[in-house]
Amino acid sequence: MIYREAGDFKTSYRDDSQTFPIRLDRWGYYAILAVAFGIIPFVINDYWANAVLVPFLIYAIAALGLNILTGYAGQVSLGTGGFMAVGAYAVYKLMTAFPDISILIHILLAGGVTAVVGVLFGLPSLRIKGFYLAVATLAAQFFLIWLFNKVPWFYNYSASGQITAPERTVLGHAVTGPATSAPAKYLVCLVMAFLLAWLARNLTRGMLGRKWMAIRDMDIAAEIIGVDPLRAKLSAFAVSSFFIGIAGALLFAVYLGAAEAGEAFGINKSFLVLFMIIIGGLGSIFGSFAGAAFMVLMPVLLKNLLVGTLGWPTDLAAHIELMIVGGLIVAFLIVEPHGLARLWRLTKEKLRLWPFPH
Amino acid sequence: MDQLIFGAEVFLNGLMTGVMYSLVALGFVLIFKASGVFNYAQGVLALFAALTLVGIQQGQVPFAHLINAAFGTSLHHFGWTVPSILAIALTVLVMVVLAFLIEKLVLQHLVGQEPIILFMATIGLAYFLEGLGDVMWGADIKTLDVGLPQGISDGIESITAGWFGYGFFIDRLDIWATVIAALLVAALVAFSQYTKQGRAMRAVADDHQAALSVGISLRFIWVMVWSIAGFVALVAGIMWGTKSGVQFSLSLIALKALPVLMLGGFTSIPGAIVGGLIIGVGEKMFEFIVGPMVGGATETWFAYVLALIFLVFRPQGLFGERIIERV
Amino acid sequence: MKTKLTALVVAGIMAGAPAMADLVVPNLSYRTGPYGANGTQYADGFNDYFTLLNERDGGIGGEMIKVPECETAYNTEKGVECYEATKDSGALVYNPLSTGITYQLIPKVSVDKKVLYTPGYGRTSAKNGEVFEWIFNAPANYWDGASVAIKHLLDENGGSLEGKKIALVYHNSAYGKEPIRTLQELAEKHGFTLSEIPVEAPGQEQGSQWLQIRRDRPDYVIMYGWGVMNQVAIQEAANIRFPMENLIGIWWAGSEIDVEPAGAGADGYKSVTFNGVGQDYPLYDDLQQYVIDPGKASQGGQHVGSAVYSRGMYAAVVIAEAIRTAQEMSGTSDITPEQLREGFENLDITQERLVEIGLPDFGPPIQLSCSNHGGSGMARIQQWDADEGKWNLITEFTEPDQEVVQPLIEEDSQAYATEAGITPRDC
Amino acid sequence: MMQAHEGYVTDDGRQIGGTVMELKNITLRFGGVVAIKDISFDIRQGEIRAIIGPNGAGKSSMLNVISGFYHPQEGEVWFKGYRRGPMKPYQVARLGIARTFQNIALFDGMSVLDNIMTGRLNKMKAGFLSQAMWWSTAEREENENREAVEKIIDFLEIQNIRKTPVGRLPYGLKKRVELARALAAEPQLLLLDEPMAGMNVEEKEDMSRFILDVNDEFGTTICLIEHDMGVVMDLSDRVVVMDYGRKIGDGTPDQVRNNQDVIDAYLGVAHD
Repeated sequence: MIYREAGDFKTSYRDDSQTFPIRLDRWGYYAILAVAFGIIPFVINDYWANAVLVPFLIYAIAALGLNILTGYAGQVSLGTGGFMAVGAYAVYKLMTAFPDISILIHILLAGGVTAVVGVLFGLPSLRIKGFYLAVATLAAQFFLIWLFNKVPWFYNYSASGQITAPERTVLGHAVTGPATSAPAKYLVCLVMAFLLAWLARNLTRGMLGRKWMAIRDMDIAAEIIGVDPLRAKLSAFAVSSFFIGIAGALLFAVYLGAAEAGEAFGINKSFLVLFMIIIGGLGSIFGSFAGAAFMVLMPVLLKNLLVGTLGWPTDLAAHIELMIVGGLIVAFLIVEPHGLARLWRLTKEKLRLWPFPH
Repeated sequence: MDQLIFGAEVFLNGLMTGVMYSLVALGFVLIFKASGVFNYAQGVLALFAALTLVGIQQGQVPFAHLINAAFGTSLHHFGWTVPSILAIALTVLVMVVLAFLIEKLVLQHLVGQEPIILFMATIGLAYFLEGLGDVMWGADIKTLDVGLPQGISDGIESITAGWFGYGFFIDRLDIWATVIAALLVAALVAFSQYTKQGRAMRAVADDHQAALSVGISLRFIWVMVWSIAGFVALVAGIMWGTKSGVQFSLSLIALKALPVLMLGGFTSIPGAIVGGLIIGVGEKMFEFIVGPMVGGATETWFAYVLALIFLVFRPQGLFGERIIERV
Repeated sequence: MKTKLTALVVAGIMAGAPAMADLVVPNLSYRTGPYGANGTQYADGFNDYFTLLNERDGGIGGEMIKVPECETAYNTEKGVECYEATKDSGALVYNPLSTGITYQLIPKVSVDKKVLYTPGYGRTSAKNGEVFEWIFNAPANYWDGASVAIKHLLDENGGSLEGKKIALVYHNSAYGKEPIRTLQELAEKHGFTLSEIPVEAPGQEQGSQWLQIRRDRPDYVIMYGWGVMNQVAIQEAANIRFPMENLIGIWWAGSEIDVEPAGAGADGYKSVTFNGVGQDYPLYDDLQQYVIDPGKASQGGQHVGSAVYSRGMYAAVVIAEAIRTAQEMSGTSDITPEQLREGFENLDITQERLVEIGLPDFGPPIQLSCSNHGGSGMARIQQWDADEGKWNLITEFTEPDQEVVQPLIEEDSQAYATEAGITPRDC
Repeated sequence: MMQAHEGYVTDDGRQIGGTVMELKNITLRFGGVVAIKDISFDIRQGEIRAIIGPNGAGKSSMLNVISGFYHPQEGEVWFKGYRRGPMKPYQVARLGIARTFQNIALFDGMSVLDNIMTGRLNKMKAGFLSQAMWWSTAEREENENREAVEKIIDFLEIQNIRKTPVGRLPYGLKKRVELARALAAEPQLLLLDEPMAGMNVEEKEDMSRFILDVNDEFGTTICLIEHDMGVVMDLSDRVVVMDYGRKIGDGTPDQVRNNQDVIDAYLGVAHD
């Protein structure tokens, strides 16, 4: 009975509402942070950064954002790709127009721009609900991509319409552009992911989070007890888009380095991030990270297993990978529709009782 | 004056395209009505059906690539070709088996889950079927030919040329698609009105609990509805596949059906048809009139924006009843 | 349990990198997704030529060539992952067959010092070796292709296109937008009017576009398409009875699978190409003997001899020649990417050399230099014969109008150099 | 102008104050159907006011009018001396009117504690940034309000289910949590929509006790709907009786009990 809350008494409401009420969880969390900040930056190489950790962190931010909108506020969105594109193009325009201002500020501003666009496309949510809203958000997806493809101002009139991130530094280290080292990329994304997760946690545990969840669980009742649905929904769209915009900005500027609207931010992105939060767990911050890890790691694992280890032809492996991803999603939904986060919680509940089952 | 005549031609072509959209939307509506599942896999079903049809027609060995990789053989074709009608019949059979398996392996285990979970499951299903189709029949582009004519209709061209001095372009395939879609809808209506199974299907659509209590087997209905949706997918797959060859992008026609559903409502068959026509005409006319001013390629988003604006003013869709909120 | 799982996951992710091998030429291919049908053929041709060299000659200069394949699904992120997974295994050169992935890799290869070879695609202005040290796009690029197509039309019209109407139907992406500037310049020079008609990817539906063409009645249509867009465009063109011989595609719109679905309707369709077609080359005998018959062909050899297969093979030929040149220059068989880059810059594939390889007149002569990474830009026109089901070459290799193309390349590469902070080399 | 009413003293000796809410000539229609026809009555400070009537009498519609969810076509609603214009439901809540629902409307995905905390949303003023950073205001406010909520939790004896997700609770407890959420708002006027529907005798007794205690301890004005006559008569100070959208009686339980129209309506004489 190591993992338990018995004997771990709370003497104030402050202690009771902290993020990790159980001591062992708290230690685990500090340990992970110590590894993430203290060890990984010194051992990371290009492959680990570019194929695994950086995309994981960026998608975790996007998943956090979508989870706020869908998991907490109950508004299903399929426009994630489009909003990521807003973040990417905003940061591109900002970093080329104001090269002297820190890239970190540009990334945050890009989030802000996306938040404004998100609110704009969130307005119909006051009238449209459920699947209808989900499909309506596709309007944002397709329209935004078309816009970025069509208006040359967005890509600084380059011949092909591609945008390429120039080099920008933070404290003398390049964080965008080709010369960026793996640790620099990783650290920028890690700091962003950490801060945003902390932000998300604060917002969702306070009154704003309760308003969102009230709207999600029963919008009419929420309105009658005093939640202004307009402000609750739009604030969810704004915060969510802020996160997603930052994810898009990082994806373009730090990770990819170059991007094209339709290719990098297409409808598949929207589905990918949606998968992450469903598999990770709706309405869970841990779930956003777990889902992002799952969806980033699994294809890499499968590919290495099927092609690297078993030596199958790449196309067969790719097709079978599709089948396995699809099958796993279905299996997941059948076994645990509330995602990895619930699975994790159930495991902990069992652990709490271990070794006495009752 | 010229613009007016051109506009009329665009309008007619829009109507024809609309029929093609309706055809895909129909499959969605059928499944949603009977089981409350928003079946994202409908587009992939069309692709899968078309792949299967071509595969059977040309006597391809299913899973040849997998077998070759595993056993070092080099199988490709059986060496025979199957007549179109027989191939279509066999494909329908495959779709029924598929419907049965989907019910058995997926839906049955998700009874009572929230709609969003079911929706997600169908996305998973879409991925699976996409992979399965590729593994079974290979990923190369296949030519689908079941004898449907294609190309400009000379009759219409010469008649309209006589009227306006400009011959309209109407694709013969589109005319056929319209006729077939009309027949299909008529058949569906007849089926649901005049057969026992059809009435059972409607009963389930109206009220699951009540239908259960009078002894209708929900599972049977679901298999049946998914089979019918599979058949509709096959028809859509044949139409679209004849146009563009059978290949991956065929599954993306599902995206074209979504705004149709928003406009027409998820549960209304007339809605799917009228919605499809409105979207078809709307996007072609928009591209014709506004497209040149904004650089074209507006068709990807116009349908969605149209549906969105429409819904903001009429949230219940074209044929839905007004929603009275209660507490 | 948890640590075991972690260890398993870590091991699984690491397993990707192949063991250090002789000459590593990764094949970043795509056999799935919207462009999988095209990508498969290209990848097969690419693989098979190296297999032939290994089987017949024991590699190049005694070094075996290893071609680890990695599936990108035409997706930039997977492309980056493939690149990262293979780059530390001694990879020499990359050929991702995707303009999107190329744009990702251009800055990366300059830092990692890998050669990026993008024949007929990618960033056109990479022809300027002063700015793009590590990128090569010989024998021809998108702008060359546009210019050669216009030259062909000039020839057909007795040297003047004055007053003609030409429409460009293009894939609305970085790739499709490439020729616009060139064609605009050429329109000004030759006095034809150009209308631009975008098709949104993937291009499943082009009813509006072809209705517009039917209304506007352009004399010629030039097409920059890829994947399903090609099949649909050719079908729609046949539907409206657009004269097929007046429809000219770029090389990426010139494969069998593009025209076959339209059946007889596609007869007479033309496309630009920079490689030979068909199997009437001596090399194919060797290919049959050493690769296909022993069952070593990629994917069982179903696509041998197709236009896109031939192009994949041709890319492998150029890379192999560059490797050979590098070996000769450095005096070592186990070359580094830097040496391969030197090899590329001193590449000289003459017609005689092509005959030796067994591919007489298969491609234009390629002579590269420090400043010219794109070759002469020569290309020719092929025409589809639907009855025979094959492509026929109907012109000789033609020079593009460098007067128009070269200044554009200068301008664009200088713009890139400024944006990326590159100081051009002195050549 | 609102009529001034003198307060009165109840049988058990509580002082009832002036008018809190007054409804004047309310008529509510849905399309062609008249749900409420020309009804007027008032609710006074500190009293327990009941609205009773057979099914379909328009009780729930009446409550929805009071809580601002339905907007009557005719008539006036006066609250604390001001005429209430057409307001959104959440604006009504801000005036200090809280309610429970006939078919429990709790937030199933949230814990009992969070559900009750939502009741205090109009008491918490921390800005967005403060919440995002969990700065002193947000945290202090959270803890202060938590204390207030804990008092209600103690009061309603639901301490042991504090962290349980509401979805898992049995019906009776859900009703209690809903009452707690409404109380957390510290309302001027508390509306209870069939608080005892579907309960067994024991649960009903508990609930009656809570209602009386709430009224007694916090001095909360309560308006409740109920069709269980017995309970209502014991609980309330004054009763409005509705039938077919009309008011057929209004007064103390004793007065109502002896009203011939009410007797007819309940015994069904008039209907058959």
